[in-house]
Amino acid sequence: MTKDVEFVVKSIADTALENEHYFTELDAVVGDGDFGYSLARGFEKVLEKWDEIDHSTPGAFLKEVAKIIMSSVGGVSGTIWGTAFLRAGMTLGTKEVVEKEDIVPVLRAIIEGIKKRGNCDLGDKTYLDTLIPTTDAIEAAINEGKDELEILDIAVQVSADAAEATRPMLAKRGRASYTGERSIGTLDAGSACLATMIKALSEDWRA
Amino acid sequence: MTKDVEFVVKSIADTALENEHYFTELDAVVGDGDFGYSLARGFEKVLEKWDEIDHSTPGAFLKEVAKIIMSSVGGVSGTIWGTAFLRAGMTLGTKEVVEKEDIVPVLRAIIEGIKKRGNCDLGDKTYLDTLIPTTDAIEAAINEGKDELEILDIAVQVSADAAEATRPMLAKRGRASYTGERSIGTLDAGSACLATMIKALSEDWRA
Amino acid sequence: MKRFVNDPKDFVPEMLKGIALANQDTLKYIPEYNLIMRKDIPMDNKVSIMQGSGSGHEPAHVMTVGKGMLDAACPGNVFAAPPADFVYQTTKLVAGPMGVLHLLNNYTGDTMSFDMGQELAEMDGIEVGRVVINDDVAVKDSLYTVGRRGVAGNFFVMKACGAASEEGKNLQELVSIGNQVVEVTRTMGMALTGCTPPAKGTPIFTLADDEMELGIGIHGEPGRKRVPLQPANKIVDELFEAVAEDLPYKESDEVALMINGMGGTPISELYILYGHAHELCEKRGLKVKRNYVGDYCTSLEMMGFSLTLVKLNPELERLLAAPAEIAIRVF
Amino acid sequence: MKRFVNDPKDFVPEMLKGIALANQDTLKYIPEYNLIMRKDIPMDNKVSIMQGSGSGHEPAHVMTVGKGMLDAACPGNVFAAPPADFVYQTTKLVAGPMGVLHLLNNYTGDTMSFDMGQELAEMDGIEVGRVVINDDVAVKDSLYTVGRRGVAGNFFVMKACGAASEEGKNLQELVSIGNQVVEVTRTMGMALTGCTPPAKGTPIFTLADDEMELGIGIHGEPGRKRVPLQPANKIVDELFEAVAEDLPYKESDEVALMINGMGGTPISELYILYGHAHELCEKRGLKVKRNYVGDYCTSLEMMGFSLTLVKLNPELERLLAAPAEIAIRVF
Ligand SMILES: Nc1ncnc2c1ncn2[C@@H]1O[C@H](COP(=O)(O)OP(=O)(O)O)[C@@H](O)[C@H]1O
Ligand SMILES: Nc1ncnc2c1ncn2[C@@H]1O[C@H](COP(=O)(O)OP(=O)(O)O)[C@@H](O)[C@H]1O
Ligand SMILES: [Mg+2]
Ligand SMILES: [Mg+2]
Ligand SMILES: [Mg+2]
Ligand SMILES: [Mg+2]
Repeated sequence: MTKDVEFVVKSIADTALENEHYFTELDAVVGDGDFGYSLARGFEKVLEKWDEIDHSTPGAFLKEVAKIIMSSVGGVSGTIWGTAFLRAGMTLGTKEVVEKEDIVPVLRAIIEGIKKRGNCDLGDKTYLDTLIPTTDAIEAAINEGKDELEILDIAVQVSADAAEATRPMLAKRGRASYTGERSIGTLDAGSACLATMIKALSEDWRA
Repeated sequence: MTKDVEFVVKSIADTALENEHYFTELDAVVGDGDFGYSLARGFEKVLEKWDEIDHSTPGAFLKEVAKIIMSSVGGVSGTIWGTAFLRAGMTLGTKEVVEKEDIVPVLRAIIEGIKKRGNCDLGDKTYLDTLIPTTDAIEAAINEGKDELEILDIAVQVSADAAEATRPMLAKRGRASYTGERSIGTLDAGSACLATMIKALSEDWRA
Repeated sequence: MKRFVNDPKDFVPEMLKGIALANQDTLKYIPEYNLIMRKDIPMDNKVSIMQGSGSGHEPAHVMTVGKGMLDAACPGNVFAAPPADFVYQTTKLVAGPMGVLHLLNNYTGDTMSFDMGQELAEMDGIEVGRVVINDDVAVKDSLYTVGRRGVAGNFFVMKACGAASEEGKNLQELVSIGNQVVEVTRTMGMALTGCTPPAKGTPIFTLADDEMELGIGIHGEPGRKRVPLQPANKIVDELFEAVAEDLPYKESDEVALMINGMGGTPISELYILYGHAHELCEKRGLKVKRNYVGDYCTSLEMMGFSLTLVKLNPELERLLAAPAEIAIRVF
Repeated sequence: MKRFVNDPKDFVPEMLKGIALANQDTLKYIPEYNLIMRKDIPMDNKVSIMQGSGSGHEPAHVMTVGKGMLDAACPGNVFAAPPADFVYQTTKLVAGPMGVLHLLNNYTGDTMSFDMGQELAEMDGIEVGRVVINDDVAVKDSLYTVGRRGVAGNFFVMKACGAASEEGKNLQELVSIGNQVVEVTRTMGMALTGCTPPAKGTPIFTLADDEMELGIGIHGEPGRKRVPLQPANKIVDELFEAVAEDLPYKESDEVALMINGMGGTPISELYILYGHAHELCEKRGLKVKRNYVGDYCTSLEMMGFSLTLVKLNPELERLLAAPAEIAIRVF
């Protein structure tokens, strides 16, 4: 890999801060409008503490990011993102360098963590509806021997389509689920957020 | 007189009911917006109890109207209108019929009553700023031997001008006085109400 | 108008009915006179205390009737003083041998109704005392105006007189206590939005999105100054300065501090305002011995607040701390 | 956004500071964890009770900390559950030998934070019990959804458990009392207007001038039905029917009836709504033994209300009537 885990986390954090307002608006349609604010405050903390974090290995780094998020972001987002970083860190263990082969296992571990913590699955109109198809596509691209930029392009495309595909879904988890039929027709905030982050990551990568 | 005291009270009551909204808007500019509502509820009560009222003499009739107003309308308007009808009734005493010569003494008695009860005088931006010039003009017209329609025309004109002339005044009494300089530029609600009632009376008279 | 009303004409009576239904053991509602009174009044050994004013300021005064505060409240319609006759009738109904104390806020309408009501009651041989509340520093007091308005500071007068009357103080003593409280109480209010009397159906005044109004009264009367919207602390700074300088409240004075919501301000924000006001007191060397945060004297659904300071002495502090049993409670 | 705020990021901390300054003798504020707790906690002979949830529902829960109700509240940001770490840290700080009771409203975010917070606390050897509140009949309860929300009914759980814990009841007993209250408590809410989280700066949803929303939650989540605006009594009819039919509450049941304001509704109107709700209870043969009218669990400055019924038994009635000393008070 030409870019490391820190680069990815930094890109995600920047995107969360830049899109605070957009993410909050997404959440307000059928949720309670705290989504963008929560993520922004959490990743703000991560950037604030960046230099204090243990950077010895990618795994240790991710676990500390997880802790910061869990102790500064509340509710669904705090726990889900905390779980995601924790699972990623645990999967990498004490590895010194992250390689292409690590990507899919890390993503699968994140998916399993979210399923367990969120008691949710594909079709519930959550992060998973974007994360699972995107992971599948990345896995296929890697198997086909695509290079890093090609993989990124595919991830951008698939995640954008997947997020868009949450529109007709009925929300079965989170605050949006209370609105019943009215959740139909709006993007899932979590999914749209993921797609935005992947797109930004792909741009940062090339910059 | 071709019309009696009951006719005048009925006309005033009708006007109060028809202009509830207008009077309230007048009061809202620098006051608290209860003026039209208060008057309307009071005169509504008068009309409701019309048949029960003692109609034996104009004086007795007016005193009962005063009582109804005072027991159903609160605040400045209730007390001022109650005082006005009471003073009018007391001035007429036990007279069986009201004549042209009675008009000015009745109006002067009302003015004195308001001055006393309201601790106010000409220039304070109250009813008096319309009532006093109008009374003066009526007195002059009667002395000049004008007939009743001519007198009415004069009263309509003078009261309209007098009400309009309250605009540049600084309110020194009532809720409007709290707004200080800002009361300048708006009509006094009480004065504009009087002008409206006199105009309507003149129309009813001819109808 | 988006509000919880049926026929606007029934606004006050329906509210009073609700209060009575919620307090059946202790309160009585007499529809003819818009009257809410304690069931156990009049008493032989207690001056009865009543307050009348326009409605729309709830909990003042119809929800502060109860042992230890008011014995009766006779409200008028929204923002309209009660008819003189209601004042008279209420006075008669609550009068016991020790007489009746009239508490009123200094407005022309209220004064006129209470003047007449008192005259009529006195003709019946009822002894009536009066305390006029005028704590609003936003209004210049002068011989040429009707003087300062009574606003949220009325709470302290009700509370102190209510407690003292439970102790058996006589009418003259209560008048004197009430006047003492008025003398050491100062308030100023402001608004972010206007308010809509139900019968009017439209706002009494409107403020642009970036405007606020300082020196507002409790009847939706516009204040004296319309200025650009400011952060919470800046607004508190301005009100505090005006209030604290007026008496003035001086270093090492012991005070009660009230942040009173105007009806549409969430309590979260009232505590934000309180926090800063408390710190300003400390900075000025005032010791906050009692504090009050919530809706005490409102303007319907207006978003706004007022800040009140009361200079305490041990006796007043004791009266303010005494128990009271009124409709407004949490559990 | 016309509101009393400084930097929106400081909304919650500044509110908490205000609460602490107003209650210096009894409460402690720990900024690191957004924590408000009783100064005299933990105690050896008392289970500690804590509640955590998003902010914006004040007085719930940061203003209901005090002897007889909560021992601590750890709120998150506005409408966001507290971070799991705050739940953990708060649990540690209040834990005494008799353990800690977690009260939480049934929302995914709260559940997740409390799950993790509890796990961490239990790893430290702290005994933790839990009562989940889910009184909102507007949400269909089913295996395929996250279930009903916790709304204003949480007040009754806090009050009953708080009173019982002062009597020395143990953790298991408190969990059982809490669950019993949940079982007999039902609520439904509605709104005339949306609300504006300070950090968002714009309303979370908007309603046209002639619209209202039924089945609203306390986080500004839109409800289930948007319908034309109705007179007050008609709205009460609809909420009452939904609530009363749900348990159902049956003839000669003794009940507590709560009309809870959403933050921007004047108390005058809450009493208008109460009056009609009380009459509907009587019509259905329900005996109203306790009543509650005011802001208990709000959505910032939203204009709206909820109606709650609680079926009483003598023991529950006793616990609800017990004294409590919390920030929210009138004098
Ligand atoms: N149970 C769940 N498991 C996983 N993700 C969820 C769950 N519920 C909601 N989400 C995701 O979280 C997003 C909203 O996050 P957030 O606004 O922080 O939640 P809340 O306001 O309900 O606490 C949704 O768009 C959805 O993608
Ligand atoms: N002291 C007073 N004496 C006589 N008239 C007065 C006095 N104060 C106010 N007014 C008149 O009353 C009108 C307002 O009446 P109203 O709205 O009932 O009063 P408020 O709301 O102040 O009780 C004013 O426009 C003015 O003409
Ligand atoms: Mg959300
Ligand atoms: Mg007026
Ligand atoms: Mg008025
Ligand atoms: Mg949330």
